[in-house]
Amino acid sequence: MSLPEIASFILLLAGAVFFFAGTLGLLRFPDVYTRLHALAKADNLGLGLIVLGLLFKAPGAAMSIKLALVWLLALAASATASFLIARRARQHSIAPWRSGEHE
Amino acid sequence: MLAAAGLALALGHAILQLPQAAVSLPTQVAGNMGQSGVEHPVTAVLLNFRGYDTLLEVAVLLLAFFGVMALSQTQSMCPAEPAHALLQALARLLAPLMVLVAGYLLWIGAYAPGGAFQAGAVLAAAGVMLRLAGLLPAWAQPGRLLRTGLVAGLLVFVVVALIALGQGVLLQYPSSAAGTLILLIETGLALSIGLTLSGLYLCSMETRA
Amino acid sequence: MNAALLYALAGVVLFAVGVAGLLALPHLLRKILAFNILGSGAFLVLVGLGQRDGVVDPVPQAMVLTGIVVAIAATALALALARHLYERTGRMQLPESRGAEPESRDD
Amino acid sequence: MNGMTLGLALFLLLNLLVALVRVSRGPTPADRLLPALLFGTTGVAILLLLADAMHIPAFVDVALVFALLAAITGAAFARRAWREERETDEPA
Amino acid sequence: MTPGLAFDLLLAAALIWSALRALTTADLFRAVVLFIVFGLLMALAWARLSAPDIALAEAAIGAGLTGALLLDAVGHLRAKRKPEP
Amino acid sequence: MKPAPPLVWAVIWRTALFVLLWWVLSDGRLDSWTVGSGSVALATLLSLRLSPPTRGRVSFPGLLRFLTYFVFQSLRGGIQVAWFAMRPQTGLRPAMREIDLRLPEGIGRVLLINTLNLLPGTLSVELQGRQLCLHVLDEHVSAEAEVRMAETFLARTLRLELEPA
Repeated sequence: MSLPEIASFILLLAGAVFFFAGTLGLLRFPDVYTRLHALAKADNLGLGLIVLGLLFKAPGAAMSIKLALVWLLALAASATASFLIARRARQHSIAPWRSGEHE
Repeated sequence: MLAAAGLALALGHAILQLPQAAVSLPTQVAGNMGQSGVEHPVTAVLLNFRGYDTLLEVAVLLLAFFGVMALSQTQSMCPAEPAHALLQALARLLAPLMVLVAGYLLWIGAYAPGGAFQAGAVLAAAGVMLRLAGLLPAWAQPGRLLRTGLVAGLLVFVVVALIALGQGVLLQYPSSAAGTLILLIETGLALSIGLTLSGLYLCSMETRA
Repeated sequence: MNAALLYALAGVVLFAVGVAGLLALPHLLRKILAFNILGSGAFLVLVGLGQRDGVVDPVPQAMVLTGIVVAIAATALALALARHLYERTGRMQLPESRGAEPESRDD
Repeated sequence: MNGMTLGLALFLLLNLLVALVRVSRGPTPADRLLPALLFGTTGVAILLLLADAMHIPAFVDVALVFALLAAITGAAFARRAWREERETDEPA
Repeated sequence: MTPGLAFDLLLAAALIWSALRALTTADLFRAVVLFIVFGLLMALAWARLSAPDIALAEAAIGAGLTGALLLDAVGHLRAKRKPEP
Repeated sequence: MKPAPPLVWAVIWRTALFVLLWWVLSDGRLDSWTVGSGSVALATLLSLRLSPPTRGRVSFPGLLRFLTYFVFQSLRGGIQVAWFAMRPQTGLRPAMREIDLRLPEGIGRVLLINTLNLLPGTLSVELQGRQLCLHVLDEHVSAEAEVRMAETFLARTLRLELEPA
């Protein structure tokens, strides 16, 4: 395996770890707001790392920018969607969980 | 429940027992690709070899749309609360991108996966997005322009078919002009599929009292 | 076991699940979901069987493509009809299944 | 190398399916929707990995479409579906 | 077992499971979410079947239209629910 | 010389952007421009219709600095959430905070909210007037400092004046 291939693989692996963390957060975190944190941050970082890892293998500049574009679109979508859902949750007066309460 | 399980078992058995097909469709398609005017086999099948399927499909779409429209008019409408500025900003950013991507899918359809259906679906999504952000009015009564757009695909298809009929068989294009004709038809199709699909949503959601 | 055949078999199961749901569930929205699942199963069978010997076949793929668009149009129309019925009668069931137990606690 | 990329895709699919537990656990409708939103990121990642492993660059376009339309489900939910004041909706 | 086959098996099982749950779960909203997930999983299945055309269509329709239509219908039912007589 | 009206500049900039995007999408194939020119024109028209041009201008050094800050911070944000998620005890101490924004109304605030959602420990929940309601993962960390920092970077990028707090 060449050096770029190794670097690419390490990045892909790191991305998968953050996806795992995101899923873990989705299952373990106590309320909808904290789960949205997990979704918006860990998963987007994971996708970013996977895109970065695939950039090493991309055949040309156009493909590389296309991959980056996919990441940017996913960022915009999840940032907006998590705001809209958090806002709606607050309008439905869902109280945020406080430390010390039962998880 | 038991009957469903029995059905699954019987069908599964039938599938596993199925003999190899006598005629190999992939070879036939590959053999005729030269005269189809496009390089992507799925597009060739959709618009050239079996064009009448696609023609009838657009007709079905229009019928469904008229059905939804007829149902939505009998009900009262009330405006929803205005969308948040953030959602509006996202829609303003994404809708032009969706149009661009739809154009891309339309073009790439001649060479690689993509085509009028996918382009139409993405266009429809742009309509849905704009409606959700409150940037697009509801479609109570489609105006003349809208109606023309809706039937554009069908119209272009029929016109091209009639011209071709003058020279031979229904929906068999002369292979020299097939590429251009298919692009023309696909543009009309994408527009009218996009309008119809977003219309299905735009009309059906305005039914709350 | 080849992947195309595996998906074709999954399609058979989905088809059967869809048929059962379409017949057995009284709630109209469920019927619509079941109808879509049935359709997806049939599409999987078509494409999966078409390429079980490993050669990608464009003909079933093109047919499924039209099928998907027709299915979403039918779904939208069915939803509009179901809503209409709901506005008129306050129920989400067909008149003939009124004797069955109502699935009114649907949330 | 292909095997490894496919293996990662498999791992991500597993992640996605485990997250579906949230659909039944809830408790609020928003919690139930979160796994569907995961397709905006995890689904896109799986498609990108598949494009690389199966050598079909068209899957990058599929991923692009996924990412482009990912916001619609969330927006439709927030604007249209979650309307009631009651937030706990366990089946009776 | 190769990772590819494992992926296919898991995906097929997930398709069937989500379809079954969408039809059997008691909560209507849950059913709709599971159906949306089913549609998106179908897009992955088409990708594995080397049918990117269908994957594109399924992704565009599944992410852009089906979800919006069904969520709208659920919201409509909830908003209009009359008290039980 | 009079400065060019914003409409002309907006048309030029947006067309250039969509041309670049089309080039990316079509992988630089020249035969794509028959459809491409039409699509770019449509996209530009729609974009002008949806978001009319304003006088604001983007500062490129500011944008570069903002992007560096953003990438670094979202890395930190992801690691922090992953750390909370993988610890045996999550140790979350969430709280709600209300902060008055200093950025003027408009695109700046929209970008700020989106940025905050990807920054470590903050999730915007509501924006009413200039008051932002923020959900933070750790109540001991000063959310205000994070917001001020992001505001400064954004203001430099968009050449906006910050209002007094």
